[in-house]
Amino acid sequence: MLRKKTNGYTRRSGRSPIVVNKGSNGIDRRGFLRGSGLAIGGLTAIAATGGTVTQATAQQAATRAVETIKSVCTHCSVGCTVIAEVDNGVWTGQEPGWDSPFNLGAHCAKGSAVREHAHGERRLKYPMKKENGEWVRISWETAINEIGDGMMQIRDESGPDSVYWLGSAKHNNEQAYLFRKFAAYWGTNNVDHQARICHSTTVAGVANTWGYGAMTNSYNDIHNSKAIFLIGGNPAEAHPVSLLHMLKAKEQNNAPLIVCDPRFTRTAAHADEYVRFRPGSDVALVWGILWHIFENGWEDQEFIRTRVWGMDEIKIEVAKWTPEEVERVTGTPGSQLERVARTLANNRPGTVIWCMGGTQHTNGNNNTRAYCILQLALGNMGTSGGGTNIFRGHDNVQGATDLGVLADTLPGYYGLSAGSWAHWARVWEEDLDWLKGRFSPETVGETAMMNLTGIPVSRWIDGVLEDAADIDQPDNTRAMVLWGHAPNSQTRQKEMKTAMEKLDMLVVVDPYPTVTAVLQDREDGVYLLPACTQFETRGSVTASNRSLQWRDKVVEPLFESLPDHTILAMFSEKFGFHDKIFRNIAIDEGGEPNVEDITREFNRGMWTIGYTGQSPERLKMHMANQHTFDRTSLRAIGGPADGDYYGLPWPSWGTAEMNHPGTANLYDMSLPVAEGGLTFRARFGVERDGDNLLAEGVFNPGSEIEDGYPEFTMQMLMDLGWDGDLTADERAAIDAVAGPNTNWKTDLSGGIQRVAIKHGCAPFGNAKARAVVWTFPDPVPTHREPLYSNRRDLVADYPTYDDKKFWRVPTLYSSIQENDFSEEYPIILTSGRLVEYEGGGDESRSNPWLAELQQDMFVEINTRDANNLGVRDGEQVWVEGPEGGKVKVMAMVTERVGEGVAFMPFHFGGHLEGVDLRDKYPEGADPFVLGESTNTAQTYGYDSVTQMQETKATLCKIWTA
Amino acid sequence: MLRLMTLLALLLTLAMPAAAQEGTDTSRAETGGAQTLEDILRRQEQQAIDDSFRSDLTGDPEQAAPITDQLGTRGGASDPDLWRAFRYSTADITTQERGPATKTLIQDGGMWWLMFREGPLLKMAAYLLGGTLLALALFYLIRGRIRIDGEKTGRTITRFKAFERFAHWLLASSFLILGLTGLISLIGRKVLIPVFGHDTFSFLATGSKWVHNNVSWAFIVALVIIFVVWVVHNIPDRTDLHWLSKAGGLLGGSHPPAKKFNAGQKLIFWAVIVLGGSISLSGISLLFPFEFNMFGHTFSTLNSWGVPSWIGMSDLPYPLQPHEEMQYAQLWHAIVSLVLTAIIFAHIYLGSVGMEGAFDAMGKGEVEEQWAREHHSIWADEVLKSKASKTEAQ
Amino acid sequence: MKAFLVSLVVLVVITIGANQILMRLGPSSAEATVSVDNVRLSD
Amino acid sequence: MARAKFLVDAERCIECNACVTACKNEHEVPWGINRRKVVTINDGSPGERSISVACMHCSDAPCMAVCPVDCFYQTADGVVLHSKDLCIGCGYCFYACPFGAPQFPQAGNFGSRGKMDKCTFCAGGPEENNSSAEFAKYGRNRIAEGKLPICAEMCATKALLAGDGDTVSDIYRERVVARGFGSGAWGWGTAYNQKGG
Repeated sequence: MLRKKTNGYTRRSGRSPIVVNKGSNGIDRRGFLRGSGLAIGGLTAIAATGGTVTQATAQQAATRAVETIKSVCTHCSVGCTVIAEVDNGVWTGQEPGWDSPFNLGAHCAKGSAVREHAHGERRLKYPMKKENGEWVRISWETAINEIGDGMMQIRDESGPDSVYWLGSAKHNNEQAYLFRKFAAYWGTNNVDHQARICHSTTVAGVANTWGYGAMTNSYNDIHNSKAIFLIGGNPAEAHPVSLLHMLKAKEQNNAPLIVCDPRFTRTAAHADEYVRFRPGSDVALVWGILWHIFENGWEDQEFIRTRVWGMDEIKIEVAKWTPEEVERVTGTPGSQLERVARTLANNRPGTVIWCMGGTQHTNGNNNTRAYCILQLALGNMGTSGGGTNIFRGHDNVQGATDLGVLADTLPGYYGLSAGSWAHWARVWEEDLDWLKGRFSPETVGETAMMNLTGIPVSRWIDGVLEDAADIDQPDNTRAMVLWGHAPNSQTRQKEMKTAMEKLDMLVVVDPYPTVTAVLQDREDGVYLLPACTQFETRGSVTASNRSLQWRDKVVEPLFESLPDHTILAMFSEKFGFHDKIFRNIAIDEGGEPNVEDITREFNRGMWTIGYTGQSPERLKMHMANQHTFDRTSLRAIGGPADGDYYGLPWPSWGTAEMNHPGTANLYDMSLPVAEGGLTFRARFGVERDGDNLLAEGVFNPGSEIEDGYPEFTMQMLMDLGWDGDLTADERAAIDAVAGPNTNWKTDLSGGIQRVAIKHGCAPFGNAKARAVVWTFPDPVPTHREPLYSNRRDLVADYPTYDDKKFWRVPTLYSSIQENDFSEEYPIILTSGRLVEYEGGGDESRSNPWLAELQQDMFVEINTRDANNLGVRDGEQVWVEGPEGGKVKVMAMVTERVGEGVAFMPFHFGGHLEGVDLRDKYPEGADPFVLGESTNTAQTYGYDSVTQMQETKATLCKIWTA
Repeated sequence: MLRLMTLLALLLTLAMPAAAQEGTDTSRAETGGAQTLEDILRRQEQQAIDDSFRSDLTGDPEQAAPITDQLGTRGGASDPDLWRAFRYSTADITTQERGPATKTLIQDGGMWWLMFREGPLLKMAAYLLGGTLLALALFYLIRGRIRIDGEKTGRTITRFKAFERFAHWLLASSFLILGLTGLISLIGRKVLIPVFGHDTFSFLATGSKWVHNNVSWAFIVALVIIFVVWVVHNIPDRTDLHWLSKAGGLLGGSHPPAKKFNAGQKLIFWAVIVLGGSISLSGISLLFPFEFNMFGHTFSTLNSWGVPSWIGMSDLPYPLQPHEEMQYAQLWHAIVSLVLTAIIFAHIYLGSVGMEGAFDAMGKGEVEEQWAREHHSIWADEVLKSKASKTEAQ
Repeated sequence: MKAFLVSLVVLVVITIGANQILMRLGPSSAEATVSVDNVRLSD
Repeated sequence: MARAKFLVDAERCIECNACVTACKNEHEVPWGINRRKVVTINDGSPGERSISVACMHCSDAPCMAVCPVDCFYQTADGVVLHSKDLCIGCGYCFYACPFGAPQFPQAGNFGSRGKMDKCTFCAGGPEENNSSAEFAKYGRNRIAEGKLPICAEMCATKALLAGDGDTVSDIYRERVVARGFGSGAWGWGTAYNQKGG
């Protein structure tokens, strides 16, 4: 009955005893984290005495030639190592990756089931297009030609901006980089990916506070935390393996785990303190905690004096948030927040963790900045055990963000300014004028389309549906390319359906047909191109803690699927810039661009965030020597990687030859910069309203400038008299760029960075973090009621923004909030994750091992609400949002959600308003499990800075179906 | 004999839960609420102990800190409380696995069930069946074959029509097959494996299990037919009392008068209907595990009537865990079958070697007129009268 | 005797027939554990 | 002498189901058969805790005792295994098992429930070690490779421990000591403000 799909292969790894011992040693080092594996020693006894079971003989082991290949799980951002056993090209077994410092052999339900990828029963098997409403198989050539011709025509008629290139957090770094470069060569900034709807508010908020928009420490560093403050996140389901590290701190440091969430999540179940608050009132809650901290003088005055600007303005705002007011807005008792504040003050350093519960709001950027300010006030930044540990979502959402698959930046957060384009043109050895020529000649105001941020993924439907006159580009979006994107992860599904049907052309590039294939009712003009998964190609991937890991190819691409970079190459060929875009990249057989060459190319340009030291060679060397890295500090103890931090967490300054170890914890002044120490980035000028924005007399050990300093330029080197340290080549390279005006970001030689670090200084300067971001709509983070608020009384006191147009599209705020929906739609609707599924779930719902565990889409309703509504547990109910979208789902009556709050997971798709769309999938490519998408009921609402979608605080009504 | 057997069977099944109900109420002060030496001793003697002092100690949500307090997340239960709740399956359990009984975490029933099954049950089988055969053998030696006393007339009268005989033989043959295959799976491990070895027996058992499962339907069908065609002739009346008082003349002396069926046969008929029906029901619940929970319902009704108290027992367990349902079903099925088998032995004896001329009734359907006069006088007279009247009429 | 033989034949017929019918009815554990509305197992 | 045991740490189990899918993955267990399951108490309420359950490989295993065809055997290390060649699919082991470990391909008993399937502690069955026959019937035999049950090895939080009973209990003891007051013992945290506060 246990038939192998690999029909009867015996899948013996034939592991030699040495490997087994290695495993057990590895475990010994892990202190109490040691898992079951520890007992291997004891259990070899079992092997020897297996009752009637006879011992495996050496010969047997020898006969099987099973390769063991290392890859990285493609689900979340923890970056768990996957050890694949491959037998004659068939992925036959999966072993725990004991050596990985990230997961120490552990996996969650998804990670334990990734081998299913290699079976691919429900995969999209070959290119298909819709003809008269039927799916027909076509060849790759036909597909590329038809799509290409269609796009060229649209380009001629409406300009390049009418084709939208929606990329993915599932790309590896090389593919992400190539995708952004490809969009540039096509001539548009209408390119984006899931980071927009995941952590864009984090990146914007955090980067504008102290320089970089990323997790500051690491999962492993949580071992050092004395307190864990977790808000708007449910890692027990979204990042299960991270609990391995959090529980270590909880148990060994007796670190209090404080979980703030509207839902009593599975993480909250393991917390010491659970703070329930009303969805969308994060700022109020954090200010409520800070109120007690300031009230009792628990803040770290010295830290604030030397390294923070604008805390006084914050104090003024916080002073308004008395316990009474906080309780009125959040519903959380002041006494509890007083205790939380005291706990945080008494247990330093503590870490602050947040996820999409905080980011996905119309004022998400306020939330993220408020969290940062909490840590700045406590002086928990730039120290091991502290920091803001922002858990990213997808396996490579960090990398795809860093490499600029975004409508507002080029790779490395270079922005879209002329200077940025010039920099990358230099890296690409591209003729800048030719590149300019690729873009639409139109301008918006003064800005050329080339320098104008594109339409964000969260708004692409408006790019299609808005009147062309109302959007800041020549014409509507007419062709949509969804490359590794689950449409059901976006709100306003019904409008998306309309948009999909209005497009001239809809292209899906994905291992699975995705909901895109079935959501719309098009008769033709839909193309499905089978991309392969990351287990069918190789390349680097960036985990949440900024560490890069190298994936090796486990199996050849299944069926007719191809790797993303090969497909991009085919399109480049079609569009006639293949030779230009791959100027410095070799093309291997099968037209596949050489992955290592792509890595080296972005190494040459990613100076801003130190993506320059992570050469393919170094990354592969780290993967091969995982066992040499310390499991808490992530630092290699001896071995070939001696002194490096695992995966060279960026910034890994300078060139690979410079051998910078990477930066495990950002802004850590206790280490020299050359050892991974850092300062707050001097990104916002040197002074503001006459105040000094640079650090006050604090600096890294060994820094020859013993005070704050601005970011480095060639001029500055010359003034300091350090330019003598530059080699002739470096000097030549610098002169070639802009002479004295060349700065640490544009110097292609890395000389400026090298010299600065040689003198103990951080290339990006040494400044204060800014608690007040004067460039944002709310310089001081303020609470603003959601557009669909259930508290009209608060709307008066804390109104949302005025409508405005940004990111090329008109965006509504007050004109929605001014209408009262709370009468008809009394229940707050929020959404989140399940451990078995990920993202839109097309992939995980196609995996039987996972699908069996979650077969029914459901809505969590509080017992009291359910009884009032006459809803019984397990019965079908309708959930309708104020914009009229409704879903038919199973009711789960539970105390998990508070009164007046309902929760739905967002992984389901394939049903629309009670209609099963299974028969619309291509034959045999439908996921095992289908269900309603919560986003059919989810509503309008976008962050005031990044256009992040609002999914965590809207309204709904529920009735029995 | 029949009455005695059924009673025995009833007691045996009811005795089990009864035993489980007895408890001790020793003060546990000296052990601070933990086990007492007495508990341990009783457990070692396989006796039931009152472990409510542990099973009830599963945390107290009332004592729990409010969720807004520190450690309010723990719901007022310490880990030991939690483990006890799991141990006694009193916890409010949810799981994502589907299928039968997935929400029962720990069930205790299995052990006594299997011990009863391989101990008392097998003994009972041996004594009951062996005993019956022995008794019949003795009876044969003492009483010998019951002959037709009077002069044989050579004339025969029709006792059973072809359809009646068909139904009887369908019932009989299926019953014999079921009995045999049932016994194989019951005693196989103890008796047959030592002889044939595991592989052979496994083969045998697979076969007999298939046969048992499928032949059962034939038995049920036959049982229904039999009931329909013969129930009218089997309603007890005064003649039965007289017949019984003379013990049916089995021990010699004159033959008491009887209708188509004498009291003895009526008893057998009702035994077959009642016990056979019960076997069929329990059998069906075994064929479709966890689909029906007859015992839970039966027990609760019995409790509501206060039946257990009549025989000085505390209430029967209710509700039952899914596994327990199946355990009771299996035991009941086995015990009642054994009892019925014993009865049928007697029936077979009398219908064949035990009595001259009896077999013809089911064999040919025609019986010797004299035999009919002796054993079923009243019926014989009726038949002959009607015969005569018919002939006169011609 | 005929009645007896007939009964045996009928016995065999019922046995095999019943088995055929119920084998078709008897669901596999997989079928028994799917949520009918939302799941399609490989066919 | 090693005695194989499972131990699950309810303080750590986050009901992520890794053990379940790891088992399905390792042994190609089909839909509807669950050698291991995760159960949750007080789901969604204070006191929510979970544990992962499978065959506990009892010392005095009821399934072994009740099997009509005596198809079970216990290895020297206490791992309870069975022979699918002997099994007749009667389902008695499921009635006897305290933990509901045995699983059957057929939901109805009619004809047969099919060969029983259950957790093997990743120790395969009576067939030749690591033979394809063994794999086809019982899944992979990790024990013979000197490895441990995959469910425990892949547990996300190392809540599920498996292996030599002594070693396993030592690890657990270490943890309980490390936890000390607070999280482990309800009431202490509040009573003595153990959690910083």
